[in-house]
Amino acid sequence: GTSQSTGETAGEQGAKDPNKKDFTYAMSGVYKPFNFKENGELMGFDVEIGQALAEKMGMNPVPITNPFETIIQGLQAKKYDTVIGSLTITPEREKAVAFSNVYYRSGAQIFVAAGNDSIKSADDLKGKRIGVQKSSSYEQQALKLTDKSNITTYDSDVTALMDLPTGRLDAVITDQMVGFRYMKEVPDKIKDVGEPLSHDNQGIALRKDDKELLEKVNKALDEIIKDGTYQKISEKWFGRNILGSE
Amino acid sequence: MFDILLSSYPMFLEATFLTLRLTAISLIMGCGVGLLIAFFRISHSKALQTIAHVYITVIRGTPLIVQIMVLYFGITEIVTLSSFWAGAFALAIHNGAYIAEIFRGSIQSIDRGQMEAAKSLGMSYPLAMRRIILPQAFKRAIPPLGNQFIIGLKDSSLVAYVGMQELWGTGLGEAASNYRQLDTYLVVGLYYLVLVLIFTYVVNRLENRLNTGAAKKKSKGYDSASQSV
Amino acid sequence: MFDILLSSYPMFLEATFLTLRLTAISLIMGCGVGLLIAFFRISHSKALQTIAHVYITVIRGTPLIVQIMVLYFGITEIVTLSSFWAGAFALAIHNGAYIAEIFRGSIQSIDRGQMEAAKSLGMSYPLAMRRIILPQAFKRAIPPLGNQFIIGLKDSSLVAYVGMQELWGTGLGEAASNYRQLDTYLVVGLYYLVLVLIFTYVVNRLENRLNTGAAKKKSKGYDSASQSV
Amino acid sequence: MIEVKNLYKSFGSLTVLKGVDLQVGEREVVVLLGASGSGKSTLLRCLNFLEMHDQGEIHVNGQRIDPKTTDLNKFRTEVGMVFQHFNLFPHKTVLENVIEAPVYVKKTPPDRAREEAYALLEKVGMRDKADVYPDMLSGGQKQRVAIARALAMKPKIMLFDEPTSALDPELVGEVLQVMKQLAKEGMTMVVVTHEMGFAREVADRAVFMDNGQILEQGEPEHFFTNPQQERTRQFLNSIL
Amino acid sequence: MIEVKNLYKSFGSLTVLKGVDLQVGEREVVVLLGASGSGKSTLLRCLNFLEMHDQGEIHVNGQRIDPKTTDLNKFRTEVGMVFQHFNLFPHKTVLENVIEAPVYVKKTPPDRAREEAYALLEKVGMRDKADVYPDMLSGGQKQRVAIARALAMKPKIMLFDEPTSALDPELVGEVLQVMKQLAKEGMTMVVVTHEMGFAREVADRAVFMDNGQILEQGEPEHFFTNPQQERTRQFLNSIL
Ligand SMILES: Nc1ncnc2c1ncn2[C@@H]1O[C@H](COP(=O)(O)OP(=O)(O)OP(=O)(O)O)[C@@H](O)[C@H]1O
Ligand SMILES: Nc1ncnc2c1ncn2[C@@H]1O[C@H](COP(=O)(O)OP(=O)(O)OP(=O)(O)O)[C@@H](O)[C@H]1O
Ligand SMILES: [Mg+2]
Ligand SMILES: [Mg+2]
Repeated sequence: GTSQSTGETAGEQGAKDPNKKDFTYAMSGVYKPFNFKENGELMGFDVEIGQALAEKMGMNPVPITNPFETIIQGLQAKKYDTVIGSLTITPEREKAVAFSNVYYRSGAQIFVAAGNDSIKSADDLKGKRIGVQKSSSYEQQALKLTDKSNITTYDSDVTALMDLPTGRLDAVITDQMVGFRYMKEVPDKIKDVGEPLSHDNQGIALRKDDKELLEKVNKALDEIIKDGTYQKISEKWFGRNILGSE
Repeated sequence: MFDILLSSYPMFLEATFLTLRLTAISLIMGCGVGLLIAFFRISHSKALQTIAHVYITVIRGTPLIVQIMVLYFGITEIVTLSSFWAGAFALAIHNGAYIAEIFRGSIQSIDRGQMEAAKSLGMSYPLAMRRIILPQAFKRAIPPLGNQFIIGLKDSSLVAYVGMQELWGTGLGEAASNYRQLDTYLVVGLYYLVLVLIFTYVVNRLENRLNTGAAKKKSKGYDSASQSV
Repeated sequence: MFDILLSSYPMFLEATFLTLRLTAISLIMGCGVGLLIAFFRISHSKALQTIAHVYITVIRGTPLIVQIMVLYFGITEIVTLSSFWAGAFALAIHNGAYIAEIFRGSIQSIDRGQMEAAKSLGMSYPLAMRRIILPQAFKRAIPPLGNQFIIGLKDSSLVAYVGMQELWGTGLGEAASNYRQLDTYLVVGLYYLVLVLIFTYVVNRLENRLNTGAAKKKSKGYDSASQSV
Repeated sequence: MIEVKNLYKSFGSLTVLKGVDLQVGEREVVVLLGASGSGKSTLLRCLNFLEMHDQGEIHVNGQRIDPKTTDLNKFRTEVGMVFQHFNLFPHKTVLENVIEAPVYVKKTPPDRAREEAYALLEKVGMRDKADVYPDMLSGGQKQRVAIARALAMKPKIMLFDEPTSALDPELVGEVLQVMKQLAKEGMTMVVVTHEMGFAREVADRAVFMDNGQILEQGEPEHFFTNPQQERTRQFLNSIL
Repeated sequence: MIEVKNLYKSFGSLTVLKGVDLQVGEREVVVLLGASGSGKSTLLRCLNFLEMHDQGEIHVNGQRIDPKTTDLNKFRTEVGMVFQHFNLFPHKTVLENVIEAPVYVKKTPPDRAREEAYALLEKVGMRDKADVYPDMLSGGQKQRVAIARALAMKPKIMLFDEPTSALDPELVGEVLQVMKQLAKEGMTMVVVTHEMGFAREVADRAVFMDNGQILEQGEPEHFFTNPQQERTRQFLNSIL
């Protein structure tokens, strides 16, 4: 690893062991409940998965936030060594980075304002204004449903969801877990519509030439799934296991 | 870099027009806001002066990106706007504070004898303002206004963060899909640079044209580049 | 809004210190860059003049956010930097161009008789610069420099987009988890406003202190607020 | 025609006019003298309400002018003023300067205003410069245009505040010439000036102000040769 | 001491010096006269290489000064210059102005420099203002400090460029007094001035420049009363 984390980019996660190498992993930090900040502390599913992996590999976990739209660029620029940031594995991205084994599976879901009764399924989205996280896989999905000029991109899926009740958007496509969490915390603002558009595999991204670390990560991932650590983390954040299967 | 410049120019040209439209509209509105606030500041009403003062202090005391986000979400609580108009209003309100100070400065730089002469001829305050003071003040405002317009053009890039696909928004999206951010950003920078240079040229021409009408005021007369200090 | 102000102040205070550290470091470096470029511009070497001219034109002709992104990713190709230092360098290079123009202006505003007197006493150009011209120029640069520092403070918010968790970065993250962006952004804006007001006060004090040493130059003497135009 | 009674005016803590009484009759030419700071300009500016007096009364044609009840803009059309620094409108040609107020204040049809303006410019000897901008004129020419501009409103009274003191000496004459002509035609005039020749030849009365009050006044001939007050004598010695 | 041979100097297309020849002997006081724009300042500034001449030669103490091979900074310590607008350093006190160059150029120990500075200030009558900033001084006082500052480098030649022409008339005397004293002590001086009294009393020679050339020179007594050239006569008439 070459990142010289200064601690500016991530909340200090406990005391560091100076004898261990750093395991730096990036996320947007604006993707509740997968990764987000509360009172300055970075937390969420992705953060804890990273911690568990680091422990298995005998390394120091160093979570880092980076805007989602440049998260792959940051990886390539060696600002950090991995992305554990709910990156959907897509053929496009596989050209740029290497992915670990799937670390969770989830669905892309359409959300609309609570009072909106005109949109009932993906077929109703033609010509409608859709909001998505900039450069996410959902942006690609939205492009298939409406034309480019009707798509608004945001820094955070959460910001997009919050722009639904304003009437600026007709729909938002994002991870179902992200939307459900919002619905739970802020009732009666938005609702989900129809079946998930897709079931996506999420992976941990690494630089392509970083084969050694990829192997270690895959091995550690296997281990935490087998020894129940994964199960515990998933239960904590979602009340169920989101690893799923193909 | 050159391949991006060549291959994706239709997209960037379209984004350039959006940037220009956004800039133009927000600056026109900004001039309206600026003029109003400038009048508030030089009015005799303490209340209006205070409004203007607070407005200018708050706008000049906070980052534009914060203003854009606040206005984008704040305006919506009152009236629903498309992201184009929300962005345009945010930029107008921002630029308005700076333009207000430019107008105030240029109005106050007009010799007070002008207002007195107008009044002594029986002109009312609004008439004297309109016919005598403002035409002179506007001319004086052109250089700083041109400068503010350039700043406004560059600052319009920040509405990319409320979802506008103008130049910078397009650049961000493009870089995220071609994974060649450095080259892409350089191309976007080049587009802005060309716009700014063109605009600078136009403003300079305008200034010169306006100056030839009246007698030219010569500056101190050294060539600054060859000065020996 | 007030609950956010009250509940999360430790986090925002920490972020404020990061913003201040970032601003301070980038402005100190920016002053170094600015001084160097200012010397280039007034040098007799055509090459150095051209370098300075291109530098200033490019920086002033492109949006800061583009510069930050280019430098953040561009610098990395040469040397790997933490996001703090990448952001600080980007801001330093940006502010340097503006500070260069401030320094150049203030150096050139010093009467050329000063340099001639120094030379006639046998002082070399560098010695005369250091002992005679620069001390006077620095004093004159303080008001515009103070203004640029305020701009630099506000502009530092943009490094949030290269992942810095300073004031604005913290605000963005917080808003995405408490689902109350308007209030959160307003709180962040308030922090910036307070910083700017404090800084403005300090600069004004400094200016006054420096002015009492020498004879005070009086301005035209009307109270601008009570002017009747 | 003008009657000023017990006029007071302060700027902040500085009292500039301290109970001024002055009458100016119809067709009378009054010259106002006094040291710098004695309040001459302030008095003149109070006469057309560019400054508002604090106490006292100003009557014009027997009618009291009260800023609260009078339309001052209308009143000012009847009082022309000529300033030391001309105050021509630099963004308008000589002709436009002259027709501006008739057209936009009095709503005179532009054609008629232009005709009258040409006649006035003829009178002050500036007919051939009608389409030139003020920047291209000498000080004396500017001041003559300023006089024409004031006359274009057909005022009943003309106020002059040191109309020649910003001029190069060789240009003073041409302006005084125009003013003499005006006096001869019977205009009521109040003139602040230190041009003794003009005062002697043209004025009906000289008024000496000192420290915000009128100290002495009289016929010019008498006033200049035999002032009553020591202060007046000092002042006249200093400027002659 | 100084020998100028066939000096040429142009600014762009304007040729200001057109072949000037001039000798100044040791302990000689030369007064340079001429209309505005005739090139007096330029000649003076060429003498200490604040301007570089285009053609010709300048010899000092028999040695040719070539900008390319001479250390000009060192050379300038031997030639003091006093300017029309004083050019004191406003951010330094009177004393600091005087010791600046000795300490930073000649590396004189500060204590000794200060001692010498006090003596010089005593000589120009400014000892009691040593700790005051230039802003607080009158023009005459400033110029006397400027002379002390130049003398502090112990120059062999002093150049004065209209040292009294920016002064109020009543302050001219005190500066001329200091210059006379200097001449009496045997300083070699080249002085551009229109003060005829000074020229008559102090100068060994008067040199008249016209249009970039030296037209005439001679002993002051003879020069002023009986100039040879028509042009010189005209000029003398205009300033006397
Ligand atoms: N607008 C103003 N605010 C404050 N003080 C003023 C104002 N106008 C005039 N004064 C002061 O009032 C005093 C009288 O001024 P005024 O101009 O009437 O004198 P004056 O007799 O016309 O002198 P001068 O011959 O110099 O024109 C002066 O001390 C002046 O500084
Ligand atoms: N640095 C310069 N660049 C261009 N022209 C110059 C420069 N310095 C002097 N000149 C011109 O050279 C001519 C001679 O100037 P100089 O100052 O030597 O005249 P002078 O005899 O000293 O006149 P004065 O009595 O007005 O000081 C003038 O026309 C002047 O405008
Ligand atoms: Mg006056
Ligand atoms: Mg000269």
